[in-house]
Amino acid sequence: MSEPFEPKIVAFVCTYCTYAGADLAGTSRMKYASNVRIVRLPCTGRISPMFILKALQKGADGVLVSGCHPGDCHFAQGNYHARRRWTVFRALLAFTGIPEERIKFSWISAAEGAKFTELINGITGQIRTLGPFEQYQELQKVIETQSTY
Amino acid sequence: MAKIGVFVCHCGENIASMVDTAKLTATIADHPGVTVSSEYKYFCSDPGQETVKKAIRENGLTGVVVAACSPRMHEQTFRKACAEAGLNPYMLELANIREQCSWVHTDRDEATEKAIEITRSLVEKVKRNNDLKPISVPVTRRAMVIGGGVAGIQAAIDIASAGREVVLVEREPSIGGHMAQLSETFPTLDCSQCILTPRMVEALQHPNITMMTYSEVEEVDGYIGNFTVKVRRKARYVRMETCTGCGDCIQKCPVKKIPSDFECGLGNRTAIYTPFAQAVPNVPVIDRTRCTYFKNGKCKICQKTCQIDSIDFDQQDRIETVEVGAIVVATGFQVQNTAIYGEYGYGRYKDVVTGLHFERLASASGPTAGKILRPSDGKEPETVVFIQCAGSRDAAKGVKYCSKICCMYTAKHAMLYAHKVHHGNSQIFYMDIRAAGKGYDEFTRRAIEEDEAGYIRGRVSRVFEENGKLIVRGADTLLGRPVEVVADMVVLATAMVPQPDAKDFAKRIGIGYDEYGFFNEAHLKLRPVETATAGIYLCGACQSPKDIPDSVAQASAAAAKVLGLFSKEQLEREPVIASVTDATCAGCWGCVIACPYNAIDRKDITDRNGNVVKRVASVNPGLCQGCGTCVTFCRSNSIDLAGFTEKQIFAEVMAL
Amino acid sequence: MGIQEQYRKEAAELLSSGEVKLVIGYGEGSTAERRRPVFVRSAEYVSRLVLDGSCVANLSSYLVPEGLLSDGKKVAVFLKPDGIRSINILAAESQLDPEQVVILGFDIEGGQAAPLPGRKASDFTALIGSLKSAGLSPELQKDADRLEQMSASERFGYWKEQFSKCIKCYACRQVCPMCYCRRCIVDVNQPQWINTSSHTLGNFEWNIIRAFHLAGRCVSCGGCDRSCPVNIPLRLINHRMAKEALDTFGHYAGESAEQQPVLATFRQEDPETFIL
Amino acid sequence: MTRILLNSRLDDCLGAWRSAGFTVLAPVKRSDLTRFDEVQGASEMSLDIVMPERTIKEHFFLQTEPLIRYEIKKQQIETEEMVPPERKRIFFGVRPCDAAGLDIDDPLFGWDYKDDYWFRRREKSVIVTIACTSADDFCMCTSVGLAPDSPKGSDVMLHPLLDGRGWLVVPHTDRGKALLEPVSSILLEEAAEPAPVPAVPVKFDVNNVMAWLAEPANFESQLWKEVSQRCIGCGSCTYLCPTCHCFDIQDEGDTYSGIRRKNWDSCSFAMFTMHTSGHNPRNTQSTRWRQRIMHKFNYYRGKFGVNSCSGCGRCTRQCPVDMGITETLHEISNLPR
Amino acid sequence: MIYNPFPMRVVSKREEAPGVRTLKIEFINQEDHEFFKANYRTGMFGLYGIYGEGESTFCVASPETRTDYIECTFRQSGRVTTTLANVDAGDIVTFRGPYGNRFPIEEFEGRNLLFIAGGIALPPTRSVIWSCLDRRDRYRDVTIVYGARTVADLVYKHELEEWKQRDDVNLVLTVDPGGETPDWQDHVGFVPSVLEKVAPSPDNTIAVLCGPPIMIKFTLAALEKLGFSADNVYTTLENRMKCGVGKCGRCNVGSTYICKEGPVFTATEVQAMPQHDL
Repeated sequence: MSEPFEPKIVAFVCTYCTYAGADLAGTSRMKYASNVRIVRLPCTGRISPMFILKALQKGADGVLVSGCHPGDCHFAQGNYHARRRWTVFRALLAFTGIPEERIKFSWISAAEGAKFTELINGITGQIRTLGPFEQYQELQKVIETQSTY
Repeated sequence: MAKIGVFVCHCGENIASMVDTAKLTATIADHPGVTVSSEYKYFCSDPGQETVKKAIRENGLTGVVVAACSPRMHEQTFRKACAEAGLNPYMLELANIREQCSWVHTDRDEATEKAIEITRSLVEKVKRNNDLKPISVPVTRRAMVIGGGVAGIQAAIDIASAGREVVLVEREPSIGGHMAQLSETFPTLDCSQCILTPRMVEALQHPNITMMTYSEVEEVDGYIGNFTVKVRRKARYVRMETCTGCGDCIQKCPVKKIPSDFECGLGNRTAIYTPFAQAVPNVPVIDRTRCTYFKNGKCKICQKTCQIDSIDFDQQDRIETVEVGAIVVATGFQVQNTAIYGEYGYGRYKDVVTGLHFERLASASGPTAGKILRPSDGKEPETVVFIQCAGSRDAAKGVKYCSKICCMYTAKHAMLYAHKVHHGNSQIFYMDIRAAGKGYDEFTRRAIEEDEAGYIRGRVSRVFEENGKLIVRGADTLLGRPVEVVADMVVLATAMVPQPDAKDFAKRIGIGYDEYGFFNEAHLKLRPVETATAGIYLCGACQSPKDIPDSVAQASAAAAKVLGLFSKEQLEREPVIASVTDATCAGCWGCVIACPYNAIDRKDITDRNGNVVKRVASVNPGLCQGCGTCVTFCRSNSIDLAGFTEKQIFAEVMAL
Repeated sequence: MGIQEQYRKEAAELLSSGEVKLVIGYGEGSTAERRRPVFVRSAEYVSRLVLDGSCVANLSSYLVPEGLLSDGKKVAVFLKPDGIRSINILAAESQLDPEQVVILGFDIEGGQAAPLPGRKASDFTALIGSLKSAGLSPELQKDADRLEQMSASERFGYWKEQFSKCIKCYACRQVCPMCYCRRCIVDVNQPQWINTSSHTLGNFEWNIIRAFHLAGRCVSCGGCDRSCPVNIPLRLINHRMAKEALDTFGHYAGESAEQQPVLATFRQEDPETFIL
Repeated sequence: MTRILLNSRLDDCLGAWRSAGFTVLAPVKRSDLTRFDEVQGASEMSLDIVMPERTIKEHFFLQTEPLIRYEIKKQQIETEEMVPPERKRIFFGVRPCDAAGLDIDDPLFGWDYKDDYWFRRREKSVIVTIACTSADDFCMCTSVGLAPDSPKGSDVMLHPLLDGRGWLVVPHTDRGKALLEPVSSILLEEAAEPAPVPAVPVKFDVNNVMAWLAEPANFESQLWKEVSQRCIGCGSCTYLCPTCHCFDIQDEGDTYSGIRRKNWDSCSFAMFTMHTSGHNPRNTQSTRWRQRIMHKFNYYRGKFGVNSCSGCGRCTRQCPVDMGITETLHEISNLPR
Repeated sequence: MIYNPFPMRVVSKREEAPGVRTLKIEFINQEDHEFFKANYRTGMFGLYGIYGEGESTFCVASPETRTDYIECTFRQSGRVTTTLANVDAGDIVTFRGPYGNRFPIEEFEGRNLLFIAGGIALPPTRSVIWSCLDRRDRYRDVTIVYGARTVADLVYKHELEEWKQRDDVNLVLTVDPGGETPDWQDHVGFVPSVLEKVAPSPDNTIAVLCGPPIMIKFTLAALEKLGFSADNVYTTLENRMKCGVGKCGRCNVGSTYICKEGPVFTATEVQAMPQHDL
């Protein structure tokens, strides 16, 4: 048997809460799976659905989008706007067959290093079980190969 | 093309023990566009920073990635180093391989691989960074304080005393606000007017304070450092410049039986009046709706009386435009109309009054000259029942929140009553006693222990009249039995609510408000006196119910914020702001609606002849805080956010 | 007088009185079943106008491009309720002044065109309100349900097959009244968010992002679906978005000319069951 | 004597061709769309339709064609040309109009600089056409000088038999003749009567049209605005056209590597001719529609001696707003002169 | 195959004017270079590219007499030019070409030459200018009229200086009214009106004219007024192109494929094209 599958997970986070929460996990020397790659943004309001699609194109098996809890946004409202977009975009992705298990959303505050740790471990484990997102990655592979005829 | 320098920090052993820094350095050295890739024990140390600076200078680097700790830790350090080496400080990215890599992983190979990916993706990002310059906004170093209550007065005096001009706007004829109506103040029982009026006079006489009483803010335009405020100066019909405040006109005015708002209707005023004797400015106004001359065209007694011809019936409201750099909103509160509690009989029984009524009764300058006399027959009440939370903490009929001051002022009332009516019996219905504050709990203990206020834990279900007495029926929830108190007077500790026009006002000046109409602070904990609109600050009870010490403290805090803003002629801001591509903007205004800071305006694009060819969105750099919500909304991708541009993030993701 | 005659007469009056400069309606198409958009600028040509149960296209999209309304003059247009809703959205998004649009409203009932009273978009507020209460199309929901019942992987397979047919002709976009952007997101090339090539990945990205951009704005007129030369069931994906907007945010696209965009606003109490 | 392919022997025939190394493509209906795709047997084919929605053009001029794979390295850029495989293909059941379309585009892809992406595929492909026995309201081959059974572009033409048993097999090129060799034993030699071709009415006088278009003054005619008023500027007519050949070249990939691709493009799109300066010679839909008509019935003929239209009628059949070449040319040919 | 470009190495980069840069690039492969040397003639163009961004079309700005390298000058505007503007010496770019037709400079021999250029359109003219100046003895009087919006917008400033110093070149510079600097010594005015003052006799003179469409229009009228025959006036058209080899259908004006039959045309030929398609 080959090595167990290690998923690639991309996280889009706001700098004020979740990024700080991830830092706290670090300063507290908590341990979590190394599968996640964090992209830092000023606010969840800045996180465009395109980011998620591009992460999938680059072979992400899972995506996490995370920011401040409602009411805690450094920019007062960014996460409320983000929440609406996520609600809609998530429904859209699910409807087109992108499994909900692969696209996760969370609120993680600057104090929640432990929650960040648990979440990353949880998601990594879950996606490890699901296996690679071959269906989407197949679309990219097709582009890269010469046409059949 | 790009010349990027990558500096891999060991952070002692913090990084090096878990990340193979040599491998990271070597791998990145091979990445397109990387000119320098080096490692060092502590790049944040002086020699470490020197290494970075030297590399920038010697190689003409166009961008720098420091693979080290969190940007929250050392971004500023390395930005400064870049700037000192002649590189734009925004051409720097920190790859967080400590907090988010070496410290949280346990497998060296995995951590190294991750560190390589993080660093690589930030190399691709930094290649697309742009030279950014801090935004300079000129600051008009004059403030406006809206509201002349204790908070507004304090803020105005603090700012003015620091040498900056202040325009203090008050819509009533006099400053003073609610505090001027109070008798004594808790927890010291010093006379409210005695401590307030010197402040009012100080404000009036302060060379840096321009006072605009009987005036209202109509419109606020502009942004931090550069507001243009239109103020309606309501016609006073008395010339401010000449009036000496002698009061002859008031004495002679034939219309005498107008219930005074200041006295909560317990006393009367004339048609030409000052709200109270110590009014500041001590210049009367004519109540146009009550004045005989304005009603019938005849009278003018005041004019005849005035020896210096200060009455001017021809005055009109006028709009004055004021340029200010900052605005402090201190518009205060209102007392909730307790008529919603029909069961308490307010409005039906003259002797059921609000706390504010009681203040006037207890005030030495009040309608009873400080004697506690019940309104119905002017007799001294033998038994007074105080009902706390008559509106507060009552989601069904009143408001959900705690008004914060009622426990204290009810205790104060009981004490004042005890001091003035020695044989009097006071009974207080309460839910809890909230007495957190310096000297507060001691104060309530005093009311109970020394002044024998009776505290009954429970709610009042009904107040009704029987044989000329008020019967207060309720439950004692501690003893678990019904109680009935026969009282001569009932005082309701009514809720503090926002000014009735608070929401309209907030919209007019462009700040947020909560479900009740209290104004929203930028951050409840960390930015409590700022609003989401840069340059507009809050203090006092317009933000939430507050007592005097809190209001004054917040006023001084707001003043400190204003003075901080005014400490420089130019306001320097992080250049992480949005900007619009005019050519592609479709003018749907979604961004205008979405922006939490009202930072996006509509801009006309004109042709050479000045004809408007289209309207596009335009970001006001003074107001934009850089959240990027507009960028994500924009369907045609016509807005971008400096520092986190679409190109940068695309590259960062596509390099992962 | 049948509805066609009646509306021809009204069109003629609008034109001859000078109230409108143009009437956009339907005319005979190249086959008996087809109707095509026609533009009538003079009362003498109103006989070109046809109004019957085959008049299904949402003509509101002709009002937006190339400065048709920039002279401030009025244009009359034949619109079904979906088209009237489009006018409301276009007005809400400042793309036109609803005062310039004279609506010749009709609906199709039992395969026949039936008149709707009213002239201005605001005259139809009650009608649109009742449509909102009636809910979204149950037929579409049935089709959508069929997809919802599949496993995610089957659904992915379904859409992959559908989007593999896409040729990126952009008929869906061009026919849509909501696609008025001066530069479409697919034409943004710095960076190239959406792969312009019409391989399945690029097609997938294009169709998903277009659906997202239509969330809370699509009135389910079906224009994109009918226009698609390769028969991609775009109606389903747009219906799904409309359903989300309505169920979750109570937002029914085009309720009024003052309606705010669902994705530029929020309520603090918006549901968030899926957020960890 | 003529040669006959019986319905019942079609699978044998396909089998023989496949054994000879050919891949067979035929109209296949899948997911509500008919297009040419690889088939294993006759049962997969949809031959009883007027024509597939998509043309065989897409198998020669790909809607997205990878040209060059590139990888950006620190010191150099590695590239690899993505050369189309030379696969022997049979297109079975092509309509005469689609076959003619390939013929029409050959000179364009071949003049001066030869586009091998086209010709490598073209040279290894054999076009087996089936003459039409039905037509719809949109067919217009007869208006452009072709017919439901014209052999232009066909290597072999099959004429359906009147009795429905199969097809009359007529090779028209050497390549066609060669194709019949491996299946000669499967074909019958007997006399048979082909089914009549449908009467496709002539919708415009193409000579009139060409003369009018060639008149320089008509470039500025009001007609262009009138006929294009409802055009929404999508690319469906150009993308479904068997002869339209415009394309774009785009690089696509991540930050280090990717593929340069040749993608279909359309003269209907507003940005098609936009200069970098912002100047756009064809900045309205009417000028773009004029270009399309002029190109097909005036300019192309001037260069390559043939009109760039084979009369399939897809431009109208699938137009979202019921426009198309037929209507415009009908208007032109009926203009008073 | 036909869309495969030549890899090129950037030799140097020069800032000409705000947003305008010149790249000097050289062939990496010998055989590519040989092909270029054998085929390049002044007036031709190429597609300059950078992998990951795409290709963009501009003329070859260097003359056919100097084929050790290629120079191109462009304004930074789109995706490709923005990236090309940021390359440095040593970076790899690509070149596809040379494509198109040429200025028939052999036919110009023995005649006076009048070069007229506006703004960013000096590069194609410059290629012809040097191709002729490098064989100066074959031509008679050489006059160059070059104008730009402002002094800063003039490109090839060092070469303008060189031409100014030469006795055998008559250089006339002009900037649009308002575009002059305090120390500007040359003309102020639009090219057509300046041209009317300084133009040589049309007798035995060939005019080469490059500029934005609006300038071409008015300058052609001026030349006509001066008595130039449209057959003796040459210009280049810069349409949008993607393939450069007559396939992609983008550059067509009427029945003309600008990429193959152009970009060099006589005024007579240009006037025969449908004007509203230009």
